Amino acid sequence: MLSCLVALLLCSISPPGNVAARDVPNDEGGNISVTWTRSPDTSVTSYRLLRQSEGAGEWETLGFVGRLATQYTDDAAANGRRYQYRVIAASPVETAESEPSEFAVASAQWYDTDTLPALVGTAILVFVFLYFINRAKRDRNLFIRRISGLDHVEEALGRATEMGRPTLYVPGLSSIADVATIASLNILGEVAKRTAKYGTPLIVPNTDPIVYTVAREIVKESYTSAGRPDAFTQDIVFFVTDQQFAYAAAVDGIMTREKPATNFLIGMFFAESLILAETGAATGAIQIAGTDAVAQLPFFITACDYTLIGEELYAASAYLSREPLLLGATKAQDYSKAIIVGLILLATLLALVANVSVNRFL
Amino acid sequence: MQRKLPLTIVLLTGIFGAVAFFVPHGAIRSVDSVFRNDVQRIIAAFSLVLGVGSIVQHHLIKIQRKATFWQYSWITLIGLLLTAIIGVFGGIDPNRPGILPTHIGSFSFHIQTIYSNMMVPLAATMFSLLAFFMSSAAYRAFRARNLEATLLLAAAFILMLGAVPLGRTIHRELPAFAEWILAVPNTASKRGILFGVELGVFATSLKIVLGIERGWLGGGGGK
Amino acid sequence: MNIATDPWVWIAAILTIAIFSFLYRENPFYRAAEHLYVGIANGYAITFYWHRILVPSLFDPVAHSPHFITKVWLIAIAIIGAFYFTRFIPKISWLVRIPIAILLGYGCGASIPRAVDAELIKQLQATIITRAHFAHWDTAAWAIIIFLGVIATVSYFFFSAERKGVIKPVSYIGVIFIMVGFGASFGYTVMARISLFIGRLQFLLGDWLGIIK
Amino acid sequence: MTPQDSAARPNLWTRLQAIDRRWIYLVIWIVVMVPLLFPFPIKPKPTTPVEKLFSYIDTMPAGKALVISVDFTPDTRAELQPMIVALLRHAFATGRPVGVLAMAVYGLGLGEEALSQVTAEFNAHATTHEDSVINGEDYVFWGWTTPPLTVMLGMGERIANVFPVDYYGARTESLPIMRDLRNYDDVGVLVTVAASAMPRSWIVYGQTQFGVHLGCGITAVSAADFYPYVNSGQFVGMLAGMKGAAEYEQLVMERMAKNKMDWGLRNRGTEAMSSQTSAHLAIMAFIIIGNIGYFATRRRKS
Repeated sequence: MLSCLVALLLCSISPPGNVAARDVPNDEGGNISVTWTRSPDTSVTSYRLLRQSEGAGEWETLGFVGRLATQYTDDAAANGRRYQYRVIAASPVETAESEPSEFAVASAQWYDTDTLPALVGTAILVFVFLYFINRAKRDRNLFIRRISGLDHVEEALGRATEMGRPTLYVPGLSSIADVATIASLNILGEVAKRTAKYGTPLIVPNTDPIVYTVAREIVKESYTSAGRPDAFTQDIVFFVTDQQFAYAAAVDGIMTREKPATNFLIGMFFAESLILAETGAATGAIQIAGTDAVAQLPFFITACDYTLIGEELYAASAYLSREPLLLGATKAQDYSKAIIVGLILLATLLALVANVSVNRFL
Repeated sequence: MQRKLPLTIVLLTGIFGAVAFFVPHGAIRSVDSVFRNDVQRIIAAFSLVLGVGSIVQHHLIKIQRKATFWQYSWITLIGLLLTAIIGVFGGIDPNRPGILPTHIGSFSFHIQTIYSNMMVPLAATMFSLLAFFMSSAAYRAFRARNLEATLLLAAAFILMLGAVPLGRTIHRELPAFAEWILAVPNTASKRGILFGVELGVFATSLKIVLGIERGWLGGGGGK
Repeated sequence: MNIATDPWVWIAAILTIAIFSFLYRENPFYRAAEHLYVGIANGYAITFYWHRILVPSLFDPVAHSPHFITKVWLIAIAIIGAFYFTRFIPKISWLVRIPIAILLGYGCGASIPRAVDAELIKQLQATIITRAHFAHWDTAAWAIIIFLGVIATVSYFFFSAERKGVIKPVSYIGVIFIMVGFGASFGYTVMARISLFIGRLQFLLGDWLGIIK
Repeated sequence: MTPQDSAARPNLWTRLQAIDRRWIYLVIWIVVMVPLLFPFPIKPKPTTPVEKLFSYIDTMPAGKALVISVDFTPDTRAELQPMIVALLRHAFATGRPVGVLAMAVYGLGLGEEALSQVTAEFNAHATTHEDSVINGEDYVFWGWTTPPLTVMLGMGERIANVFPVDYYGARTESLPIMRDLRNYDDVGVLVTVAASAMPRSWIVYGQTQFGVHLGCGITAVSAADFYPYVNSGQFVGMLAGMKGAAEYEQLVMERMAKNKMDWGLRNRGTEAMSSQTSAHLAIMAFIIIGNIGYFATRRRKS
């Protein structure tokens, strides 16, 4: 009775309870998650976390969290070492310390079980792709429907040749890590082969230094394979700047001064998309655009003559080159889409009829 | 060798990049982070040297050939040189001055001053040209030629009305309808496009890693 | 009137006007501003790469890192980066492909599972209709519209079949969804772009000329 | 402007079809600039998220502070700065203690600018000490510090520890206002005005860990991203873009009129909104004219 009273007087806020520590799963180690139940007192403003490694004999402060928190992740635990934790409730005037937790050990895992759906999905898609690419080696007559933007590449380049004006190719404003840039560079290869053949001047300004080096090699290769290595000069492919709007300003300048008859705006674009496309439209150039940046598509659609929408960009290099392996991959993309539509239908059916939540498994 | 080695590297780094996604263990993660940070950034820094070399060469050629408007190339070259000298030697952090003074009296020409008073207004103004370009693009393209074009026009029109107080005056529910278009049909179309895009990304990546798509190898021949 | 006295405000204002003059036509002022912009942007990029990348990520660690292995690692990366310069030596110019191959391979490999995980699976989950959607008539109706719209839009992108039979009307519905979506995105963005222009005008009329404040 | 366009017999509509785009640019330039020079305020009707934030601040218990976090940079000033000004006016007009901080270092200047503008407005009409708005008594400008996480968590404990000195260099401990502005408990609502994902961080750290009430002011483009948080009640209200700012300004003007503070203050958001409205109307008019022209020419051809 007396001890109770003394405790009440000495320590009027009660400490947090049930402090538990355990290794955070599916990580590279180093993390231990600490949980507790909050102190019932409303005057608590925050909780302080203390840690002690086994045998150290000293508690070190880790950090603090707000009064509504019931969890803290210690991200500085050494793998394999045993730690225990305490949580201190703090009000502006006093503190109350919890019992220490059990010992916990952080460890690294070799497989992240959360990625299982991605692993299965990747495996299925890789299988579908390999199957169709393999089949394409035998089947020489894979069909691809018309893609209107690409059907007009020849015509657009022909027009530039007739008018004796250059062709401008903008390979997007992103880095090589953006797959849209790679798709664009593949199309650039095909376009460059044709400009080399027709003897039309080509202008390829770049905004990413790495993309610039790749674009340069690709165009050089195209000129060589078209039998015009002599026509490849230093000033076809050049770097401008890596600043988005400085690049837009420079390309606008090129469009209005050099007056290219044909503009290709293909790859990854951001807000500058319409600055380029509208200036190009004002100079009267035929414009073929293509991007998978959904936010920029509306602007290309309104300001360009032809626009490759999303996936059409990725079908383009197969379409232009007619290479069987690439066509096989396009076929695989179609089957994968069918699989996805099938999955959506199936999952919805299950969810509605049997009330099975497929999301639980994804 | 000249083609095999790059293709092998692409295959190996590609497999590593994919595997690293599934493995949280530090042995893989630390290498992954080296790829993500050090390799990416240092190689990019070297390629920038080529890039800057390219733009300098581009303008030197223009000056040499006295190409049309060659005089302006001097502006680019001098601007580049001055900014680089001020930036590299004057320091980038105002609190840690470099070896070059960055002000004369109260007039500062620190790289951050140049950034906020030249680069920022130039970028903001280029960006704001969109206000005009959107208007002219809308005028030219939003014609009710067929059903698709009409829907494009109508959706844009309703969204524009919903954004200004007038929309609510015309009909109380108009802004809500505009929001609905954005939230429902727009979401559906974006999602549909994204499915295709992601499959395209997947396919292209796979083709590169497996060496089926090798246009990036460029010229120079070799086996 | 309370015109600015800070020379930098004048520089910013002149550059702003030079860019706006492009709206009338390409002219010497725009041309000068454009060339200046490209020059400064490159100068700034050099500064940035020097102070924020080369010094902290390469020079400092190579000079001061206590780990020998880190130094070797970084020097190796730098050598690979230096392969870019082999472009100028025809005999070994193919070495340019090595740094490109490393970046390209890693980038593509990393995007394979991510495309599946971050986009395909998440979008798929979001499209499935569940019983929970039927709690209200509107959530149910919208979920069904999104569901049909997604399927129709996806079918627009079928490349390996001629557009006939079932695919024809379905992909046409897809086109309708795409167009409504594009129109909506366009209309939605107008306001933000006008805001940018208002911002520039407020700078010119306010900070520079001091007419409005 | 291809020659074919003008080949048909030129009547008004066909000529308009092929109008030089520079006329369009000129019209846009004029309709945006004129309302900025000669404001003709269109009074927008406040939408629900704006009304919610207003009435929340309006009816907070006495003594609770309004804290504004300036989390944007000058490039979105046109959209976001009017929000800060309107929020400050609201707080001062209703006698709320005010704290201002910046999460973006470039936001410092913006916060300073808004504070000096609004305090000058109020002090110009002040006759007594009570009426005046005084630094350190009625408001405090804590300035900027980093990293954001430390700020968001630390303010839950003791604000004076996070910002030992204020923007002007005074020790925050010594400021009278800080006696009743110790931590989140004394904050009625914290409004984060941002063009980034910062409002989300405020939810994760400020709200889920300390239960501080939050409001947000964001750019029009990111409005769609933040609606869910308003619907779920995590933000008590939201101002989206210039329109949101203009609507809030209207509510503040009404409140100030009620408090006999009809000072004829300029409302940047509302003024900009008239520019917005006229620009939108101009674009819509262009679309209509273009279509009339299109159908007129088509009929002629057939």
